[in-house]
Amino acid sequence: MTETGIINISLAILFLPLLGFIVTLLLGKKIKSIYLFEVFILTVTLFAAIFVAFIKLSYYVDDRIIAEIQWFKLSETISIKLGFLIDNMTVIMLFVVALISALVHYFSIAYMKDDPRYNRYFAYLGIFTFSMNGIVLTNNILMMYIFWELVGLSSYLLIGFWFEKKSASDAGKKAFIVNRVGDIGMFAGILILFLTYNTFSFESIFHSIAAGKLPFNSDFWLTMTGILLFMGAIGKSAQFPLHVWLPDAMEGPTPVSALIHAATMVAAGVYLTIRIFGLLTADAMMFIAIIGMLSAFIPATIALTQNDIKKVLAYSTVSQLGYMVMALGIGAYKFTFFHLVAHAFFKACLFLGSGSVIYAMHHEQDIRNMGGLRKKLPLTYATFLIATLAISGIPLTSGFHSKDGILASSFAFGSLTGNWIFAIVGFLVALMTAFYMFRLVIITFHGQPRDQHKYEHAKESPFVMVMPLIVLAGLSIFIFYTPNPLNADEGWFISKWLPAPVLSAPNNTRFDFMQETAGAVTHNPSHGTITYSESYTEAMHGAHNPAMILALVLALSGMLLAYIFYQWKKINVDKLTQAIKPLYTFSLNKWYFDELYDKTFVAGTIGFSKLIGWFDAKIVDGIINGAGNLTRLLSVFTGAFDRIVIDGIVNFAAYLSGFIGLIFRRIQTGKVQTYLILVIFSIIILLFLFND
Amino acid sequence: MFNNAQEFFNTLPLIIMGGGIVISLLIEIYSDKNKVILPWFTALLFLAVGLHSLFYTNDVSIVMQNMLATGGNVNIFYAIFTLGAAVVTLISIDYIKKYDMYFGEYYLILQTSVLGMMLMAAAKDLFVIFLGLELMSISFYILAGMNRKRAKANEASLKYFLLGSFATGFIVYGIALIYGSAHTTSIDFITTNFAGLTSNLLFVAGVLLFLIGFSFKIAAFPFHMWVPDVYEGSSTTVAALFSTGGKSAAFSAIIASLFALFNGPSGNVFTPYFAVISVLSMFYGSIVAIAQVNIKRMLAYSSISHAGYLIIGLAAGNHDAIAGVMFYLGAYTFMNLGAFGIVSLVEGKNETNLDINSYAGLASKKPFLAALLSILMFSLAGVPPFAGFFGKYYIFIAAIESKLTWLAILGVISSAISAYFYIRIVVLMYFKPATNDFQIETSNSAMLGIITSVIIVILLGIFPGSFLDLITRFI
Amino acid sequence: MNIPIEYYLILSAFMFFVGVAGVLTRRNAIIVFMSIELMLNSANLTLVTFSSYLGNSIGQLFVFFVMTVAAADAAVGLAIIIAIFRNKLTVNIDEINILKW
Amino acid sequence: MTLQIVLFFIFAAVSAVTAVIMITRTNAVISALFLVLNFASLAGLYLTLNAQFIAVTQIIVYAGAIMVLFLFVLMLLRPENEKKILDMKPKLQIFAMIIAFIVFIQIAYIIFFAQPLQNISPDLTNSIKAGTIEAIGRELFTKYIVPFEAAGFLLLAAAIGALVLAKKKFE
Repeated sequence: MTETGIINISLAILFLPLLGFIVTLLLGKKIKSIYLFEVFILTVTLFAAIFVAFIKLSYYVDDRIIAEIQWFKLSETISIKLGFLIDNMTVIMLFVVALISALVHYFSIAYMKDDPRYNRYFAYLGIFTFSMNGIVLTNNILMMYIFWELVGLSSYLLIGFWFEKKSASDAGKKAFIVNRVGDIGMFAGILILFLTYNTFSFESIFHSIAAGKLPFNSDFWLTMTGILLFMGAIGKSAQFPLHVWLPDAMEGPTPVSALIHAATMVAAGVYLTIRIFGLLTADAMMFIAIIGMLSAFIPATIALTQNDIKKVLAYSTVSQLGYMVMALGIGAYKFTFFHLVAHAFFKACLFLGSGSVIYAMHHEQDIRNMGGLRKKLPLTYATFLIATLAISGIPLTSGFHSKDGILASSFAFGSLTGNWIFAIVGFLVALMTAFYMFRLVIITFHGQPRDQHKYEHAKESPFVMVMPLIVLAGLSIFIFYTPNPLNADEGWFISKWLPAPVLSAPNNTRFDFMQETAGAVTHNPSHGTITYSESYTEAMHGAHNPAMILALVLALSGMLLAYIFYQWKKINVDKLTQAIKPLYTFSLNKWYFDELYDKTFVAGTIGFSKLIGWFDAKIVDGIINGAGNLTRLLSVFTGAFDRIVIDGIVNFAAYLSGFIGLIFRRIQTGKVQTYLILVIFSIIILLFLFND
Repeated sequence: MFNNAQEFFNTLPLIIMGGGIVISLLIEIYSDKNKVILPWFTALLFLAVGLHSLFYTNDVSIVMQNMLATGGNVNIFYAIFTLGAAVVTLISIDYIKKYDMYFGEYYLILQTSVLGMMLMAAAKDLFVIFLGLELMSISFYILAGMNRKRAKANEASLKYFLLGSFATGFIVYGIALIYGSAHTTSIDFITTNFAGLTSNLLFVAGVLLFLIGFSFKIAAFPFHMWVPDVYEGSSTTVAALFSTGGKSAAFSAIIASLFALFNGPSGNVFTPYFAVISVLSMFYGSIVAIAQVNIKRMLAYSSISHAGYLIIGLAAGNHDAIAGVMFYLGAYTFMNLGAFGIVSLVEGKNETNLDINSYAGLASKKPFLAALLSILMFSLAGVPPFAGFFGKYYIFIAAIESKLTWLAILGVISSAISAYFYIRIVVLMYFKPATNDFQIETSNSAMLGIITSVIIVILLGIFPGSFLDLITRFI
Repeated sequence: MNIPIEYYLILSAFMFFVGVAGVLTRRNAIIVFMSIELMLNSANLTLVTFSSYLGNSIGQLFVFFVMTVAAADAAVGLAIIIAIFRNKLTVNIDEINILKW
Repeated sequence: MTLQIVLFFIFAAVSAVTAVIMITRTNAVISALFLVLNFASLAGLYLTLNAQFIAVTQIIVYAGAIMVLFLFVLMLLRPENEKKILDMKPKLQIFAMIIAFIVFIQIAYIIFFAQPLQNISPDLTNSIKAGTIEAIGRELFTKYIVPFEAAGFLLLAAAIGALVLAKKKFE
């Protein structure tokens, strides 16, 4: 096995799903069972991915394999290249994508069985896997953008897969449009990079930055470039304030939610940010951290009150993604990736588990109609519980380690810079996560069945659906990442597989603790210098145990609270919600973000103003008027979005074209001789031009 | 005639084409099944000539007593014409049955027109250019009026004929003046002595009149007036040929005959001419296209604006620009053929469904067709990664190299304007409900042609380098 | 050969002008077409003049081909005019304007 | 005043005048007949230029074939006479005449004042040799064989086309 071999297998991993897509799409109408081909292809892809990951991580663990070919030349000096970058992160991601994709394929065989467009569904899964692998493998930002859009397209197709349902096709459109908002920023960032460095390759861009070449020769524009590129991630990873599309995306089939909207595609934003980590300045990282913090906090509060099983999971996804983004913003590079992988497995497990529940309950999604399913769906329950323990950060799970690392980093960040807000929010979110996840488990699986009829018909899902759950739950156990159940820092995942980030932004623009000072400690020399200062390492070291204990206490108390509220019913939940009704409705209505962005912003204002009234009735009027005006303005603006983008341009152009038509079309009289007169007239002018 | 076997071999594309015409004539006269045989024979003939030309691009030579060039870019032009014509043949098969105007002559005349184009591209003497042009034009007049029971087709044919012959008058007069000042019609002589000849005003006037004549054929403002009327009036498939093959052939003749303009330190005295008509064509085409409701007229105006972009390449006049023009012609041929092909499919009997509003809601009725048309529209608008983008890109870059940055900027602005009416079709297809209910007749042969064009458009967009390398090797 | 070449050329240019004027002003499509033939002939005169004064036969050969083209043009053009006359019963090109704007 | 000059002026005058008459008659048949006369006088001009072959072809092809075709069509269709020449929209017509005349002035300016022709030295023997049938025929079938073949296809296309477009019934 040589490096070329790895490259060739990676090429196969990239293109096999495309083959599956083409074959399945073309023959879908002719051959009923063609989906088996797609499933087979994905199985092959999975084995190839496992093989590549194994080879790379065992024999080439320190190498960065880069393969490039010239695509075409734009000029003598600028040529656009296609290329791969295969490092450890790449192969781990390839494995994650291939595994979850394959499991989702298996799961869908049963889940989607009665769908009329069965084959097309599998074809879409194929194109998605292809584009996601493309994002993972690429070494340049142009290809990443292309695959980025392809992923967006396949996501759009799959969200709107049941397009007969208006809500589904609307959700698809919403996802598409919201994502475009982010992509515009990303595109602008790419343009800045290309104009400055004349290349799209990450490697060359980082080299040039390290050599001191900055966009427009200013630190500010380097920061801006980072933020603009990150905007792509805001859209794709559903970060605040563009997070609104993800919960709606749950209109798609549940396996799709597991694959695209929980495990892989939404993680692409985080992956992008990891890839561009080298060029981020401290300001950009601050921005990223704040966005991440808001995205971790707001959806967590919303998830507390949701009653749709998939919506809870969706908000929890946004929250966890926010966690990762925040972690990246505060410099916890390795733990971000760790959490990304761990989250991919347990969240996919949770979604597929919810799919199994929904399947058993005949497409019932409201948890208030469930209950007691533990006995009926024992395997689903067990795997769901393991994944829940993982997401809550209970020891012996992968989530415990990854979360612990992030929280410790936030502690260290707080002690080094004085910004404790990230640590506080991080712990709060950990508490809320444990609470709402156990609330979900308890209401769904424990207690008495609320809908007796459906309960009686429920039975454990077939093997193809349960097997993926078991695999994913298994991968949520710590042993795959580290031998030490309490500390992952020395485990192979963190210390061996993940190299420290290479920072290329100028020193003066970085955080103090990320300077390459003489005192930089090299943990593992084979991975290049660790770019964190000694004080950071010390702070991390000191933060580790307190953070772990605090996190554990919070997770357990969240769990306990959930048990008190919903299992033992020590506190009457209804009364409590009555007591904090405004807060409750606020959370239940998802902070009114949809209303904020949609036309019905005015209705949101009333809720908003009630909240304010709860604080101080006296200033209500003034704020209502102010906010009312503002929101009316906003609602006019947002309401006009549809009309401006689609109808508006058409209408405007109709006026414009009518006007232009009046002037220009009249030349076209339909009479040959007027045409000829114009011709002769032009000939005169031309002859004059050349007669001098 | 032929001095050796190699000459014969190099002339083979023309010989196959000419022989094919004679065989088609015999098929048409003697075969009972000519309705089935002739279309496919025509398509295969075009395909054979096109592939042969592409495979033997390296046989560069000058044959037949300095009358014809072979190999190199000539062969690439052959391939563009014949493969384009093959697509036209495919989309015609069911279309002309729809109008109940099956004449075997249709395919015959198609072949003669392509032979004319090939002669224009291969010409090394003004004689051959002139005869090729006339062979093509006369075939076009006939094709335009082929649907002779329709008043619109008659009118299109008459207008095309009158304006075309008028242009012929100018071309002949121009050639007469060129001959009078150069004392020969050999293009090689003119090319080598271009700098000296341009001091002779008679020669400049001759070239100008000659160019004006060709400006008719490439549909450049202000010689474009026939274009919308003729495209609207004649059959859609025929209009597809006019807008692609006719335009490419005229460009090939300009490049072949005035190569000196683009090839030397003599300087391009006609840059002002080209610059002015390119700007006028681009803007006139894209602005007036916005006001059109008939999709064929819209495509006609779009064809005018594309002529404008192509002429930027002639104005820039360096090697890169000529390569860009050839690339653009290849790309434009297939994207336009695909678009016209889809229009011909959607078009109902009696010229219905030609209004652009007929395309509203097409995505729900015929999602695959809508997707294809969207790709073509994006390509025409110059959206990467489709062929149209790279065509424009190469031409604009070449213009900047020649210090015609202002022209490139105007080109970009015009593309932005023209993007509007292309994207409008896409918006109509995907975001508007269908206004009227009509059935779209399916046609496998037409779909074959359309899909082929789309694939070529995508391939040229994804791998523009390989085609461009092929072109630049011979410039 | 003692007539200045300009005489012939001016005569030719004049006939070309008359032809153009005829095309631009006449309404009968057939007469318009005849005016185009006049233009071609004036160009022929230029060619023959140059050919004769230069003493090479290329120009006259070209005229031969122009005549061929003119014959072909005439056949096709008149056929088109007949076809349009069958449909509209007129050859007035001002009335032949359904296609516009 | 040699005979050649006299003949030139006679034929030139006839062709110029017939051309003008041709475009000013309202009756198309009269126009056609004057065009025949114009072509005949052009043949005469070709003779003064020593172009014997072309002169004969001019009579046979143009006057003999093409114009007869025109006359046939005119008699077949019998289009009604146009109204007075400057009747409808005279402004446009006058404007057309003026711009056409400007083109003429420009070309005349090029021919006369730009003096582009100073390097042409007339040579009588070459001129006579160039115009013979022998010279033209030899060139035509050796060097210009490609255009000649192309002309063959052109006539084929035109014949087929005329048939398709003008045949009355087609099945």
